[in-house]
Amino acid sequence: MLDVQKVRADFPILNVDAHPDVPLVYLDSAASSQKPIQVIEAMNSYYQEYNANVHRGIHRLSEEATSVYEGARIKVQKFINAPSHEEVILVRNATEGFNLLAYSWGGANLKPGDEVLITAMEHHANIVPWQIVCEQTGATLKHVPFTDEGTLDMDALDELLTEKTKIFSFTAASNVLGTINPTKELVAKAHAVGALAAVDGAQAVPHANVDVQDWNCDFMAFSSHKMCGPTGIGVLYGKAELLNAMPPWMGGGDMIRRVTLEKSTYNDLPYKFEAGTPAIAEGIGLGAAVDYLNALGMDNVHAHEQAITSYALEALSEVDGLTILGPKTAAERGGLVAFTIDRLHPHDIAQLLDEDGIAVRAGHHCAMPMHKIMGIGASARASFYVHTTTDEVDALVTSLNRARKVFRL
Amino acid sequence: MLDVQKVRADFPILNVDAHPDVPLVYLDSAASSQKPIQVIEAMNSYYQEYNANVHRGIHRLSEEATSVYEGARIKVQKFINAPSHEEVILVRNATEGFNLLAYSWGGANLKPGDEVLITAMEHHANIVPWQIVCEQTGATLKHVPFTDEGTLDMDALDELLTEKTKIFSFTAASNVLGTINPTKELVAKAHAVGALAAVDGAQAVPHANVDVQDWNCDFMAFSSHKMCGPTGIGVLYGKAELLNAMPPWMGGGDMIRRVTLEKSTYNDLPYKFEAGTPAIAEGIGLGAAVDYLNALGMDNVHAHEQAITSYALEALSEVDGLTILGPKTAAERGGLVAFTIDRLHPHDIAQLLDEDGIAVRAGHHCAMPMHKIMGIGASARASFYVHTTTDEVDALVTSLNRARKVFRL
Amino acid sequence: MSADMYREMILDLYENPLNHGELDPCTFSHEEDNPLCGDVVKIDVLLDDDKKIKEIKWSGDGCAISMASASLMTDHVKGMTIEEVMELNGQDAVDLLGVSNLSMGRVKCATLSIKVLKAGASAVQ
Amino acid sequence: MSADMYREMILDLYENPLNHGELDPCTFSHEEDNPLCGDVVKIDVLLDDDKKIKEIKWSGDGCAISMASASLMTDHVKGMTIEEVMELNGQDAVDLLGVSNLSMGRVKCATLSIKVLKAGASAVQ
Ligand SMILES: Cc1ncc(COP(=O)(O)O)c(C=O)c1O
Ligand SMILES: Cc1ncc(COP(=O)(O)O)c(C=O)c1O
Repeated sequence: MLDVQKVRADFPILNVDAHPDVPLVYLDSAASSQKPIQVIEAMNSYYQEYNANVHRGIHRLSEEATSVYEGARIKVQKFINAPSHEEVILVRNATEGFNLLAYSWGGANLKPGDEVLITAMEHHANIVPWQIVCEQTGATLKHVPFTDEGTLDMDALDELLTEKTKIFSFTAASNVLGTINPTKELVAKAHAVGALAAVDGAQAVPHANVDVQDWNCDFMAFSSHKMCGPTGIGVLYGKAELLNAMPPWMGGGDMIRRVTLEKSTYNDLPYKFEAGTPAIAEGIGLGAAVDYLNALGMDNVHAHEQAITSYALEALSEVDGLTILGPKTAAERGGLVAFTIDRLHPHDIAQLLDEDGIAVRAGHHCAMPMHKIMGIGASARASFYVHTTTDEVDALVTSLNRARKVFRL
Repeated sequence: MLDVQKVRADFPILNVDAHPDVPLVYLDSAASSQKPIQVIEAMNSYYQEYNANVHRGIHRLSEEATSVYEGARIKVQKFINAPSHEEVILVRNATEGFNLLAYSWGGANLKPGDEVLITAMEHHANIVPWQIVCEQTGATLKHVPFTDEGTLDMDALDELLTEKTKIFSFTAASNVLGTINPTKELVAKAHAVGALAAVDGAQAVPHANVDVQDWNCDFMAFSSHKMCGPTGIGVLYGKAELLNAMPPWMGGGDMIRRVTLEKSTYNDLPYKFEAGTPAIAEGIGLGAAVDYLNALGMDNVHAHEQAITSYALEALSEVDGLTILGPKTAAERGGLVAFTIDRLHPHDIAQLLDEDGIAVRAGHHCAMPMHKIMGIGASARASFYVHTTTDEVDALVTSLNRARKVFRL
Repeated sequence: MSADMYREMILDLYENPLNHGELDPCTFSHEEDNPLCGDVVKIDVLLDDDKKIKEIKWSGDGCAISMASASLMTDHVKGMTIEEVMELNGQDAVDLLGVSNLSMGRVKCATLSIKVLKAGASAVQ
Repeated sequence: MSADMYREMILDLYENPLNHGELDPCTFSHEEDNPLCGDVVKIDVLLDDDKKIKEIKWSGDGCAISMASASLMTDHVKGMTIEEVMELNGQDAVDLLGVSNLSMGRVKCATLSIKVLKAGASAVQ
């Protein structure tokens, strides 16, 4: 298990007050995680000791920057157990990962009559790029509904997956319902009809062991800023065979082999998809985040979140008028709980919690379709990570009860 | 004028040795600039005091992050004198800026028979995206040659600019020749035939006052990492009227107004073009870089670079067998000097200089077509910034003479 | 803070909104949402022969701030001409609420209904 | 460092390369560049009836390391079979140079010609 007090000491922000004399209770890790000092220092060390552009420099700084930056790619590769570092494309965030996939793979492979299948519990990042590319190519976008329990409707899935389906793109873990989907099984079902399988790993990779070879997914996108790493960097994993067959997307320096004014030929993987000066400090920071999570042990991270989530499900169920979205037990879900409270709008909840120093998110969490299906405009969401304590969950419950009182409920 | 010793104290890396007991002489700012402590600290303060996702959070951290991040956008707006912060689109780097422009504007507006005009002195970032979109749309890519003096061939330009030209995309300052192009005049010429004018500001914005309203350009792209700011962020400026008429490019969170599983409507500028969690720390760092440059005064920055470049042109001309690329006087050029030495390959030059702690770049500097035109495969480039001293230029010359000796020249 | 932001008047209006409902027929109707949070407000307006607001109703879904603001704003503009409406700005909406410490994000809640009204009004101007 | 990297042999080969030129006719010819720096090497090979390398010539443009490496490598493979060539790897190229402290970037210079030869050879395998 994690020694949570020791973990907390790694996060400088946990010593900061949310308001004067009101300590911070950060329950918004699913939106963006806090950063341990090890990650911050790795980036400082780049900026203060060996800052230089990468890949083309012969001098010491550039050599060192290149080797640490490319070393970070290999750390990510091992973290998700990708067969090769060539399959780790560094992008800005999960969102850019899906756009790369939709524009490059989708643009080259989709045509009228083809279907792209997503689910009704996707984040906008895994909806909008497919809408755009379907409109451009004439393919049709379909979606798998979810049940009242907040799990994917497997019967519907079996009907929707047909030989028309060219790709099934779904989230491994929902950022609202908390649902952990049976990724390996879903990938197999996609493959069984000859479709590719793309996984949204944004809420999965930070929280548990993820093994792309075990899942056998064809693509997976995720963001650094949700896994103790910096903003400005994320990953698209793809099988080399597929990535090699895809056309480049963005053009520019580093992604070319030879440029004439008439025509260019393109570089090898992963550089073919990485145009221009990369997010160097951010790549290095992501590498440090992977080191940090590895040192904690992803099994420990997962066990800690399961324990906190169990505790929170129990504690929140005692708040009058509170409805929890998604599966009822921690075993089926990741480290977050979204909820509504009768006659108390999520914004007002978040505002009143903030007065007590408690940071939660309120809104549609970039999942408008899911909220619409559930008949609500917004929800409040508390999300947990390696530094979350049961005391913080207790503080949440106390503050929710106070919010109800303010609203005369 | 700049107090260079005072400036140097702001850059922690200048205290670092390139090799044990060999001090660093960093002459590679055109590839990526060093970062003053003020910029590094601004990002640390975000990560340690108010790290949170932006735009959708109600809690204090998110409010503060949003306000500092959006404040940085306004700093950038004022720095380039853009009329509105809505016209400042934050992207990863100049390269992504040109890709956004080519894919969104180009994809929607170019058709067979149309022409895109660039110059023969462009960086790959302003070549390859246009090649890709011309291939997709059937438009034709043309280029303006440059003269033996390294300036644009204005007669050829006048012939190439016709009513077929839909956009003229050119660099304000060359990253190899050092040439400063007459941007305002070039924009006017483009407008005179009804074409739009896009400017590559990557080597201009860091080094002198740039006023997009004075230039009257329609678009301009540049990178943070070349102007004392962090990696992972850059800017596409565009006139609001044009940006509003352009279709979105990347899809995902933040760039939408309303999403259903069938269809999405899009957010207002600048968010329409900014999908997913932004590079928050990096935006904040770029804001701090703008503050830093403003405090130095861009006129002082420019004057300092002119003085150093003058000195360098003179000093380098005394090295036997050395040929300087581009204009012969500092007045016509930015703060960099690319050169070749007879019978000494640029890689070997860079390698030998590195032994003396001197960091220069060697290669084609992402400008292969230009090198081909000049009949060389590569060049070496020394580039200067606010912390460069004449002593460092002297060290360069001494080391070049040593390199020639090693090569028995 | 809550003492100010969630004071009696706002909570009262949240529970018992003013001018809530729809108008049929109406001169114009406009709906918009706050893309960042999902709050929605629709405003229906009936003008009299002098192009003054004769009747106005709102409906929608959102937080106490945006809903109270819709009540106050619709009450405030009754009898105004379209020109007068177009003169209003976000600060007026905040002033009507009488809350002094709204953060950037919540200002958008407070100003949603005035934004919707002006967008609708500009179409008939 | 230069004492090692730029020692006599390498400078001699840079000035007076071995096996420099082109072959016509040849069994195969292949050209590639190092996309990061622009070095180019073309290799022309003539095989004998036993599919052994009978003649080999190289041409191109690059730094002392890549040019010296092309000289040494082309000398080294004379008489080898295609199979034997395909067994060679980057380390062999570095060993031929005898330079112990090549950085990541410069290793690509040292291995360019072996890469070009193998790419050409794989086509006739
Ligand atoms: C003139 C010019 N344009 C564009 C770029 C591309 O910048 P980035 O790699 O940051 O996108 C550079 C930098 O190498 C440049 O010098
Ligand atoms: C499930 C899921 N997918 C995708 C994303 C998008 O991540 P980003 O905004 O970093 O691109 C998020 C984060 O908000 C998420 O929770």
